Amino acid sequence: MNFDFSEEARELQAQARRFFDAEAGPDAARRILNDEERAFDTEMWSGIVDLGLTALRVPEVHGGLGLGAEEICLISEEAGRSLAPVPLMSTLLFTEALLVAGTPQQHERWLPGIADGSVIGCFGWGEGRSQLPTAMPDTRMAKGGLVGMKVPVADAPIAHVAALTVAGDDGPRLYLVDLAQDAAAVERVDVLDLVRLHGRIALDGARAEPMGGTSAFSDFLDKAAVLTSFEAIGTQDAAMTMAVTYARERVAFGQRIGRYQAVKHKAADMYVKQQLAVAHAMHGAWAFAADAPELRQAAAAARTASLDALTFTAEENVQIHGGIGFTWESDCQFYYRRARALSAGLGSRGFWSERLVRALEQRNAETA
Amino acid sequence: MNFDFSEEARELQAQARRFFDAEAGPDAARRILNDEERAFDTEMWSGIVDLGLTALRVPEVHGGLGLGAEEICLISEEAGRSLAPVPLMSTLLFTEALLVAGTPQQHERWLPGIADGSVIGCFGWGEGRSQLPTAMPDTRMAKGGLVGMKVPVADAPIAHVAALTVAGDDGPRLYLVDLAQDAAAVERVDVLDLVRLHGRIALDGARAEPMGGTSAFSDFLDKAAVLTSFEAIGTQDAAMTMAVTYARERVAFGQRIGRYQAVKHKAADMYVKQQLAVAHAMHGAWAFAADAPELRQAAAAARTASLDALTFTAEENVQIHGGIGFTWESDCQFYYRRARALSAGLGSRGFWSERLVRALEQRNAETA
Amino acid sequence: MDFNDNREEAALRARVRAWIAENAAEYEGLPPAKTPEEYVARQRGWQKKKYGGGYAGITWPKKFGGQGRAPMEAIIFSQEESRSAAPTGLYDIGLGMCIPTVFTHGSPDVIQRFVRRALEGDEIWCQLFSEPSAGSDLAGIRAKAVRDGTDWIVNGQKVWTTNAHLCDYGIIITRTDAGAPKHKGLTMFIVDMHAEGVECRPLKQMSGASDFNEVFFDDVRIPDAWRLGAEGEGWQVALTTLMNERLAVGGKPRNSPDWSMLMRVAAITETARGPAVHQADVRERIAQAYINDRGVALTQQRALSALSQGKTPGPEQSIAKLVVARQMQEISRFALDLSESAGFLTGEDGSDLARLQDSYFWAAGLRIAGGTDEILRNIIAERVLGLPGDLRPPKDTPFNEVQPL
Amino acid sequence: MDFNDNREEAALRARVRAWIAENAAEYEGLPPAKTPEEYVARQRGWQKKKYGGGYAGITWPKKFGGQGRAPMEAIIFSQEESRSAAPTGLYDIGLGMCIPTVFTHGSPDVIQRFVRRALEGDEIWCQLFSEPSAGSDLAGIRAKAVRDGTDWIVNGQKVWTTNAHLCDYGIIITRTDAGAPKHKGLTMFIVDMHAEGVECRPLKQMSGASDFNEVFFDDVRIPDAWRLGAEGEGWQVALTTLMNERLAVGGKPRNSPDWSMLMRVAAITETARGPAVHQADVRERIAQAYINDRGVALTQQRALSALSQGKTPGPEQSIAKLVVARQMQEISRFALDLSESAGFLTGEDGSDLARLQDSYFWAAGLRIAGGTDEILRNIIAERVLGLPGDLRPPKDTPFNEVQPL
Repeated sequence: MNFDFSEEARELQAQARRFFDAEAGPDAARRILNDEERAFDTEMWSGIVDLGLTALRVPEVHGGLGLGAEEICLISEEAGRSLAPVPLMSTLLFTEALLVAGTPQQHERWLPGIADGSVIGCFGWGEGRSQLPTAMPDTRMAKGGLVGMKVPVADAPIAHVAALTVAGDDGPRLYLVDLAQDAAAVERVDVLDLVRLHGRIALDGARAEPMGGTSAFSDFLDKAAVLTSFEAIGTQDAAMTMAVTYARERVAFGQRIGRYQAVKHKAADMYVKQQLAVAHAMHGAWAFAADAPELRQAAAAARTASLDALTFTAEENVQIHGGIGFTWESDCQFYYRRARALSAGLGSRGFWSERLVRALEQRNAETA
Repeated sequence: MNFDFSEEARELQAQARRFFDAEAGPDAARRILNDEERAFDTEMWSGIVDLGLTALRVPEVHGGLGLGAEEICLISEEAGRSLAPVPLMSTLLFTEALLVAGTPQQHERWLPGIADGSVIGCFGWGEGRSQLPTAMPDTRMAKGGLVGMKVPVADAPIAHVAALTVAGDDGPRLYLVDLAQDAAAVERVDVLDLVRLHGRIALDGARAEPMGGTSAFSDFLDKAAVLTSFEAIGTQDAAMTMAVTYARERVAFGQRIGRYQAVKHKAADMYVKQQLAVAHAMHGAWAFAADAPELRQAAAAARTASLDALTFTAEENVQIHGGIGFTWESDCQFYYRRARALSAGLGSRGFWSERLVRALEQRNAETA
Repeated sequence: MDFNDNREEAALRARVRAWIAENAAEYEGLPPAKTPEEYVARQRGWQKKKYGGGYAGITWPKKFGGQGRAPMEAIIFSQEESRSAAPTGLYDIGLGMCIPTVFTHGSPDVIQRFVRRALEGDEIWCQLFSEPSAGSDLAGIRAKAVRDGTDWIVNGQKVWTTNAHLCDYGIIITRTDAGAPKHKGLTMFIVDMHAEGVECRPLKQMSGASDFNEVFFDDVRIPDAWRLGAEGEGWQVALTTLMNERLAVGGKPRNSPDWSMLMRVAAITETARGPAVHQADVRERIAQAYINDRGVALTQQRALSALSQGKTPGPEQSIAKLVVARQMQEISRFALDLSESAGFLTGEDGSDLARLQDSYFWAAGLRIAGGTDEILRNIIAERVLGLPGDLRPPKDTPFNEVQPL
Repeated sequence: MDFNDNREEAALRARVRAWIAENAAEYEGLPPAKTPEEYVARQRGWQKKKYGGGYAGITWPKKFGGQGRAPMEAIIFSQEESRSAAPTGLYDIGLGMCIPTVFTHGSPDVIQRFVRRALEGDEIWCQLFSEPSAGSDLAGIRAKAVRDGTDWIVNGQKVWTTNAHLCDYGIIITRTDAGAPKHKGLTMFIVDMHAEGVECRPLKQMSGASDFNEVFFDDVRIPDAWRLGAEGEGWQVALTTLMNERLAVGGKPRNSPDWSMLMRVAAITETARGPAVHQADVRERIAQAYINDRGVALTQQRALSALSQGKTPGPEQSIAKLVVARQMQEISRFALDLSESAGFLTGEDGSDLARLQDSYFWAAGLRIAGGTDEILRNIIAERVLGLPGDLRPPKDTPFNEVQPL
């Protein structure tokens, strides 16, 4: 048995990490924060494309590297760790939607651009009200095209194409929408995360092509959950490292605060939650790669555990920093806010823990 | 305003506490523990009766002291603190059932005996399956009498009379059952609490008299919740004191373990939970005494908060004691087990927190 | 037990209510102040009315211009005041913490000079204690004061100063002897906030709002006559101020989300299993929120009752901020999660969601301000339950020789 | 990534499985042993078979009678063994912890005398470390050994000794120099459990069961030749033993309640809002339990994978007991609460409720045994995350002059 990533995947991760360590991180995030336009970092994006990160999953026939799930999971972790202000995760999710549910024509049309970095994709399901990813969307086919509104959609203002949920017969299904059309108007919206760009897509009879049915959407959702779990773990690890580093240095009452059990045990709890999340995320990566029937439950567990770890760590990182952690100048805010973004991006922990229990019931019923 | 108990009630409490400090506590509990028969402490019971604790709530016309809710709440707290192996709480609950829902004839028949200590009462609602206090009981009128089974009933093996829940038209209602009849057979049952005696009452056409309807039962339940909240707070306070005392004395790694924040903060959390419980229990005592419409919500909040405080404290008391706390010889077990008894005695925290939210919804609807 | 006023309390409340109704009428329906000047003018106007009406310094000794009355009277006044449109807040720190320190530790001249003007509202005060490296460990002060003839020269930085930019005077704790042990080398002064070398900068919080200041001191001169307490006794003086802070720290910030707000949000939210308000986990959170919110409020009633009976409140009070701050963060996050991606969109000021978002940020600060969760647990365990203190390095090492362990 | 055996692993597993099927057949369907003798006889019989079959001491060096093979082989054997009816457990502590200490620190004669007999199952071993005042702080040992010619005389008390009454030998840590600093005055010995002056008493747990012993030593003689490591080096020797304990401490006790048991109980339980298994709070607990249980199991898979690749597992393992013990207590209490008063009735052995009740007690002990929750958090924070240790009193004070702070 070998419940670990391959050496090759780890090497790729290390490469990506070196790049992000040099180019991204809180300082790069702060540049975006201080930029009213929140323009994304095109130079960093070029670097990412040059590294081949957008081409990873694209089949070789379409100009990509044709790699599997393992690599893309580890790249997601690094994207999360780095807070990289680029549309990498959105493009990766769009790519997976294409791979899970796209037609050969759609592959032909979009994958080469993804591989060479000229196409930025995004994925949207929310419609501005409290709503679950699997609830029937208001967005539907009418007027010979899509009508409705998708908000918030990460990176929509800079994306060329979107995978959006639309009302199907028995639940949401995905449609592909080329954003270069007037009937799909995109504008920026304000969200709690001040680094990652978000937008509203107003659909007024927009041309759109179906991508699979409701069950394909559900498969995509599980794979997206695995990827965003790794992303969350990366972000969590960065926040934990920040907290631990500070606890090793900051002095109060004559001793480093990391000596106090209140601080130390908080840090230990961060680690415990992280390790549970990592174990489930790796299980998810395996199920993703192996197309195993456990994918549903593994993905839901990974997403629940990783949101738990990230939320706890982002909150207690501020607490360990004390007053300074609560200031605008501190980097704590990036993690505090990103934790909200990751929760909002694909359904909160409540949605996923319920999905987990349903999957467990399903498996129980099958084995009974 | 005066959100505190009266001086007189506090004096009565102090009296009871002096008595219990001298006569009850873990050592007395251990005597019962070591007694296969689990016979209750008749000498202690005489002392309690002499102090007038069973007569407190009995109207003067029936030979009692005719005191209000405040006193009985504080006596419940002391009963809880002392772990007193006597049927005091059962008799107090039976007395309240009589006062809430009994007929003048029933008062006449039973209250004088309660006041002079010759009558021990009990209250039973469980039927040996997972079931809520307000669920429709299986026990019902048939064969010209009650048919069914009540278990576990605290102090049933030594009680003379019981208030039992029986199926009414729209929910449970109370019936009074004289236990001196063959059709109401009582036998001892084993439960997690090894100090407080419990029994099974098998009803096979037992003579029984109704005591009020379903709404009277519901009122009784609220008042019982207030009393058992004080009982739980007393037990919790004793367990917290045990934990704190040990943490002040036990040495590990060259210092008293109370210096470690992990121990210290656990103790602080015990205190915080206690204080929340005390505040709600006092609110319950006030609503009880004033017959205020807030009784439902105050009682439910008191019960939920006091079970939270007690459960946490009983568990973490063992933890603070370490290995020794996990032995039979340690007094920790009395609190660990009693916490289960108090939860089982009148519905667990889940039942009461749901009841609390229903009461809040009700109040919202009324004020809307 | 009785939640209602007794006869005297009721009479006082009626009197106070009538007075407030008459005097605060002009503030009703006013839009928020547009400029700092307008804000100060309103607050000052109201303070002057209170002074005129005999409602300023209600519990202060008469010799300092107060009314020398019982705490309960102050409480009743403040309860009624908070139900009115009267503009309050700007004087809370000055009159609640600074001036009591001044009249406890200041010279007769200083008392004469400052106390009444503060009470009349003519001069506004702030407290200059916290520093970047002196937060929980407040005695770690580094701002330096060096004697120069009959003056002292102050250099250093303070943070988390409320309203510093609107204030006329402050009390500042400084280190005057770095060779003395940490707690022994401190001295407290009054400082003129308009003096040369004082610079206030807004301190931006992670939420983006600026509710506090940083204050920089660059060769600021303070006459020795403005010293509060003896040289080197600053720590004891600060304890007076902080004792007053503990009494002043209230419960839940006004308008922060409570159980009923969660119930309201849950009523309009769908989950995979139907309306959120019907879900047991949501109901459990509502119950928990009620127990915390209402439990703290009832605990405060216990303290008020003790005051009303002429007793000193017990240590119950110390749980309030600990419970409230944590609860605020939990409930805000939970409700935002329930609202799914809608709870992530910002910009709708005044909506429930916007309040929850504000609270989620504010709570993170409240868990730290005025004693972190961890410091409060230490205080409860040590002062209320009698557990021993954390093991600490020796206290008698000179401050400038302390080697952090 | 691959959860399946690789080719060699699969071949080994097939071989092992066949061997076990043949050799453990006689134990299938046996009722529990009626006497301690019968219990020991069964365990000994199985250990002898393993020895004969070349499956005892799989990873031990050949020179000590072991097989000198890779950890993965031992793991595969033990996985298959645990799926069979083979009677195991009695030798775990002796072969897992004591004998590795003996062959690391014992003299050639001692190794010669003890190791092979233990491996063959002829002699059963226990570990005598914990004392009433040396639990988390294991170096606080007070059991005394005093030199008497070529012997040592031991007096004192040990607790939490598993199976002491069935054992032939034990390793015991004693204080041989009370004038040395705490960690310096300790010495480790082998002790004959049948020697005069050794008394084992069952130690009753709060559940009422007795799974451990107290062992009293009254002038017990031990030859100096049975010393393990140098005089005063007992602490270093104990660390060897404990390192082996950390590897041995597994995950969840077999049969302890997990998410599927909670699901089963919830399916037959009614709440005020319908079947418990439909309630969001119950489902939340099921999810949490799955995340903890399965998360720990997957974490162990990570460690096994590392072993299988010939790497040393990382520190991930250290989270297992912390998560498992807590989870057991929570889930047991939650399920008992769900069952309302039925969960309070005892006496129905073997039912789900009886298992939950057992677990509720057992978990309270598991949170303490082999490192309390608090000690484990310290270990994780200090050894994994690199945070500094708790501030402690000086380590060099002679043990008999230590004044507790």
